[in-house]
Amino acid sequence: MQQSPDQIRQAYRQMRLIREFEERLHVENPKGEIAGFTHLYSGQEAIAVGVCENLRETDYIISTHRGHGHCLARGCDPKGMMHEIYGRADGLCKGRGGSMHIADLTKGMLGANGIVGAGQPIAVGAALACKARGDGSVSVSFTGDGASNQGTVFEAMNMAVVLKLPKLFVLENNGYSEHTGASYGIGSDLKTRTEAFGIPVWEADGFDYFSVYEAAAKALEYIRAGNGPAAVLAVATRYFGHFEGDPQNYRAKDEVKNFRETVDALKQIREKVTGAGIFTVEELDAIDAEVLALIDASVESARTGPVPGADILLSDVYIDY
Amino acid sequence: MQQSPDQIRQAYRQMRLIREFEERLHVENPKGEIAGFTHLYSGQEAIAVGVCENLRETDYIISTHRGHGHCLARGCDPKGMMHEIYGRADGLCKGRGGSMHIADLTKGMLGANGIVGAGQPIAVGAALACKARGDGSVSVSFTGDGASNQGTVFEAMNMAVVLKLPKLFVLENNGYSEHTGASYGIGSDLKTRTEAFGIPVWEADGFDYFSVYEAAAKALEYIRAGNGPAAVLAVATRYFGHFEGDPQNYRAKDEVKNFRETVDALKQIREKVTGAGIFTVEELDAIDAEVLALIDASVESARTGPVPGADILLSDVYIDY
Amino acid sequence: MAELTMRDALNQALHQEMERDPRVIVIGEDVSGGAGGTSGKRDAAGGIFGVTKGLLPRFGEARVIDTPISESAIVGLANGAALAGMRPVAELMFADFVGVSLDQIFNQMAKFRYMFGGKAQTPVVLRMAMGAGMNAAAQHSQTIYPMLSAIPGLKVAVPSTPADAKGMLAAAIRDDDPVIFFEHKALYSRKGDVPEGEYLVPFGEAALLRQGRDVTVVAIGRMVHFAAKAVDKLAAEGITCDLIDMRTTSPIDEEAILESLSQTGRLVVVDESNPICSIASEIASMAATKGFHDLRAPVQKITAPHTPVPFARELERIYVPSPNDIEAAIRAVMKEV
Amino acid sequence: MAELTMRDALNQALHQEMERDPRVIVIGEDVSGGAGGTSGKRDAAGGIFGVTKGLLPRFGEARVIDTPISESAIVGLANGAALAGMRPVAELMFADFVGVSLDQIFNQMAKFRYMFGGKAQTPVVLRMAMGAGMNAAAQHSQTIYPMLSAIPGLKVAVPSTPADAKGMLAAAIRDDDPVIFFEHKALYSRKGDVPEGEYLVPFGEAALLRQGRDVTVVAIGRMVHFAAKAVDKLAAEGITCDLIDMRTTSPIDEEAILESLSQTGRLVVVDESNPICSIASEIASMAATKGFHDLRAPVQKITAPHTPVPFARELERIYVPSPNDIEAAIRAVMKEV
Ligand SMILES: Cc1ncc(C[n+]2csc(CCOP(=O)(O)OP(=O)(O)O)c2C)c(N)n1
Ligand SMILES: Cc1ncc(C[n+]2csc(CCOP(=O)(O)OP(=O)(O)O)c2C)c(N)n1
Ligand SMILES: [Mg+2]
Ligand SMILES: [Mg+2]
Repeated sequence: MQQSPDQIRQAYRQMRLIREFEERLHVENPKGEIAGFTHLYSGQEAIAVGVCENLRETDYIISTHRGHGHCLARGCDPKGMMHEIYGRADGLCKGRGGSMHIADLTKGMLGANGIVGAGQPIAVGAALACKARGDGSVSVSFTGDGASNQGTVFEAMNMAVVLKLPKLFVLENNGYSEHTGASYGIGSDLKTRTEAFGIPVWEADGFDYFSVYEAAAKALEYIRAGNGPAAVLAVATRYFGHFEGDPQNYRAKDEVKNFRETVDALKQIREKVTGAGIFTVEELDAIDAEVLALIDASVESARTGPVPGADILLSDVYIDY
Repeated sequence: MQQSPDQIRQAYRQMRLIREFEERLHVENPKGEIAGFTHLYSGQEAIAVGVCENLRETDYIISTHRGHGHCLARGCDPKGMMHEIYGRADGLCKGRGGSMHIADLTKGMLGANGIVGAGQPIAVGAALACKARGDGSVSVSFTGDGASNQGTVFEAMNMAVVLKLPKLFVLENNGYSEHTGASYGIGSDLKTRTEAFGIPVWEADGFDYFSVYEAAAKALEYIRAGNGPAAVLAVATRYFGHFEGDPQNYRAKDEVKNFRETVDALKQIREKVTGAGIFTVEELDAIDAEVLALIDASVESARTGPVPGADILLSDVYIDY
Repeated sequence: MAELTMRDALNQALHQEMERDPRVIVIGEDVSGGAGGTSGKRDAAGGIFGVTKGLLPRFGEARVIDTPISESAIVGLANGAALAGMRPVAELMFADFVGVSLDQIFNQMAKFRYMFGGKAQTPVVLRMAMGAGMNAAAQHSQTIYPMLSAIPGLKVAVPSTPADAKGMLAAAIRDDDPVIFFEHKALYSRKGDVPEGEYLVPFGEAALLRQGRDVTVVAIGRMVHFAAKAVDKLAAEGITCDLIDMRTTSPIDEEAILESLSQTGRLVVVDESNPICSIASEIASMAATKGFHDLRAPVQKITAPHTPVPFARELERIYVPSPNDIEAAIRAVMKEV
Repeated sequence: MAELTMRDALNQALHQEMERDPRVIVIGEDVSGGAGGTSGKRDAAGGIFGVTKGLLPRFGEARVIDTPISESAIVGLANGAALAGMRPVAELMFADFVGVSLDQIFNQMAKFRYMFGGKAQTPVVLRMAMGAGMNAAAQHSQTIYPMLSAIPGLKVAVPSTPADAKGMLAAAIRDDDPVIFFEHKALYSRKGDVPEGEYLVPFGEAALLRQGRDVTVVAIGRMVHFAAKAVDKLAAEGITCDLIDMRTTSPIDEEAILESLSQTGRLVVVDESNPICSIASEIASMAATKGFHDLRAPVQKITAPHTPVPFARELERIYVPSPNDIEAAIRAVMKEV
């Protein structure tokens, strides 16, 4: 815990922001106002935030179908995101993308992506641009346990090594690939497979912000020193179904409850920072209240945001045609 | 060398057959009668034959763009192949496939394939059928060093492990992927990468028939015992260009000459079996002469074989439409 | 006859065909689900749309095969198993995932028989869910049957009713050629009468759903129902149409369409795909080449616009051709002559 | 003007654009070659068709990037680099390899801008060699521009002359939208006059290569030259044609085609692709929808048959549309009216 109180406050707030954003979507979703597939990130907050708190403005990240956490951790506007999820004309993507395609290029956030395994080669491409700029920037991709079996991910790993690019692979093992356990689809294990490509792996406890932060810091130090790609492997769980509405027949009854009660990322960081006397419970509660108000306001305005029309349907297919 | 003289004679003949087939194509090709791309296998004979001599009738193999050696080693008819390469209506594929697509399903030969990395998942599928039949059959794919970087190959490896299939991966490192050295495109190394998927690797000297035979025997024993996939990694070289006509600017001047003069597969096996007193030089020469006559006759008849017409163009797109 | 959803009709076809032929196997991500899970329950998913539910308990893990997320390997697995004598029904989940598996579809399964001199057969059925209607946005809503219908060697089925879904899936499984089988997501819960027991719908035979004098309306998949709405509405006004459900886009039942056109002289084609190189274009071009002398008015192509599929409800609604659009097109061709 | 092969014209465009803009990079398998080889020579290949020859010595390894055989990653690399501000020219070698990289093309580069609310730009040029003529058989000879022209968000260039090749490649590199750039293998060694220095051919503007009264002949890529043969032969007999080289199949220059059709009333479309959902179908459908009132005879579509590309010389020759086929089609439309 060698971070400054400001850093820790920021990290805590980001994690709380993700948590409240997602828990609130879980409440709003059954009401029927939110269309499409929604994949929630709750349970994995420490991973997105632990990695992104290490990043610089000029770095890039690319996300997955489960993108809200990464977007928020990277600094995307929660209100713009909420409007997008509600399909509003003033959403971050004008209502054309929705939950699965939130992006903010101005923040170096290259998008959530509905195609499992598609983001990794793209992030390798951004790493190529980073290397060309020579300013020490890196490019980060997030990859689920299930996605780790997609051929494109292996290609991306090898390519990053061959071209010796500043690329961080963050492997998030949340135990499931849709309705199937992670161990079923991965014939060996993630660490061995990644290292075999020539990529050193730093392991982290995906429920513990400090553990992820430190693993990412070491991996990024290695990368920024010009050694080529590295990886962080973090294990956690997802608190909700694969998508909103998933009955989760594949999970033991109290699995999530147990995680929530023992290793929950928010619970852990609260206990650690109050225990170490860095913040009081009241100070943290004040952050929580501020975040909650922000989410309330975001949902409120998203529910009544402007509906997109034909002009939005037909524009931006090309820049110039 | 615990093989019977009959086995060794057969292996020697197969290797000689491949060598003569290919060396002859190299001579015929510049004459302009052979159309399309021709990729020659000379230099790697011990690999195809060392593996295929271990196989049973019910096993399957799938090949690459460089398919002649595997086809011959699996028992495809040299004359039918030659007719195919010359684009004849009575070629193995009626002149529709050519060098890159020679197949003989009746021999369990699932085809040469023009798409690098496509054969491996297909061979995994054949392994699924083998497992379902429960008769101890296996399915074998051949994969070049260059092809080993294709995402489909990694997917195939993981899939074979997950489904615990009787699948042999034969990795042929001939030092080049087209005009690029193998070491450039493989960020780490073939053995480590393959093992990391949970696939044991038996290494072999790809110039030495006995070495390959024994490695394949061990790998196949492991597979047929129901342990799932295994691999053989064999290193050799190709004597000719990537395709016929390749000026090979990327190769040191005497590279091929050195290999030919020192470790050549045919030279080695001749020395070993005559040295061990299994066959005399004259006996081997007689095999050579027989093979040469067969190739002569094949080229002769292929040159004047029947030209395919519109009926062949338009048939077999569907079985029934 | 029983009233079933398209989902259940497909499920029934799979059960019956797997019962009939032990070579039939099912392969894909979460086709049963629950493997490696902590509840101990298998068949936890039964396919993300429930189409393969119950197959695992009935036929076991050797025939109902869950896979990692590796679509190239899934289709490759099906191709290889088919070459070696099995009859795999592989699932791609969303049709959009052809992106990561196209090679095994268009360079492999489609071409084996031809390239290998007629000696291979690849009786794969590749099922995939397609279409807009769930606000699943640009990467989970496409109707890519035009792309795959263009490929020689593939057959392409696009059923619009539960009965056709059952009969065409059974026919696809028995077909010795590879078949791409498109299931429209917005039709899974739609009900209809479905014959019990063995039921086969042959490929290449369009269905004439309405008979009329004035206009030939050709539609595909979900668009068949939208077209039926428009056609029925106009019938009340005395404008009567032949409504043709293509059912398969490879082969195309040219005869049915040209025959109808020779009676009506007017053609409206409805296709949920993007306009360029669509099946709508193909049918319109057929009219311009083989049906020209019958054609009395410009063909009307009703398709989605040349844009990706948008996310928001209101955007998707105007993206997808509507019964109103079809009605307007029919009125337009009627005005012409 | 200098007389250059299409290969050299393309090479010149790459040199000039890389010189002009440091953000332009070249990525692909063996685009230079020789890496990891034993001769110590780099630029040993310069692309398997020689199009990228000399770029490595001039611009260095940071801008001319050889890759492993990983096409998905190659296109992904280009996509990501483009999102991050570079202007990559990626090479797929053979167009048939879209099979292993389609996702990065159709779900990624084509859709970023739209999905991301108009905020992304992906100025990738994806070069690929296409077409029959080298007896490269079913997996190395396809002309898949119809498939890619159908995808909203992509622009598609199919040059037929060295000058167009140069001008269109330069324009593609400067275009802020993703461009699929098709190079016909059988045209690489064909020569023609090419303007020196900066030369740009705008997208969406067809070229009128011959002017005539009787028939509108629309052709693409290599077929332009075959069509010219037929058109010139018939001109001697007094049958004169407009010969339109489409140049880009996305966007399509509708105006040029419809304008010509309004003069001639007869249409022949020549496309080396398979017939179903082809560009030939698209143009014929345009005639049936927007050009119907001008059309005086059935449209003639001249395409390859609905088969994979065969290997043998004699088979490939009858697979590819010939000048004779085109001539016969022109005569056929002339007979009609
Ligand atoms: C190419 C592709 N295949 C399949 C899917 C369907 N799919 C979406 S998420 C998912 C599971 C991903 O698991 P994992 O990578 O572990 O991420 P998690 O959902 O656990 O965050 C699957 C199979 C897809 N979107 N894209
Ligand atoms: C998907 C795909 N990408 C690229 C190619 C072009 N290509 C054909 S062979 C080859 C090199 C293969 O190298 P390797 O696997 O080592 O086999 P070798 O040629 O050495 O036998 C390449 C790049 C192809 N045919 N298919
Ligand atoms: Mg997961
Ligand atoms: Mg090699």
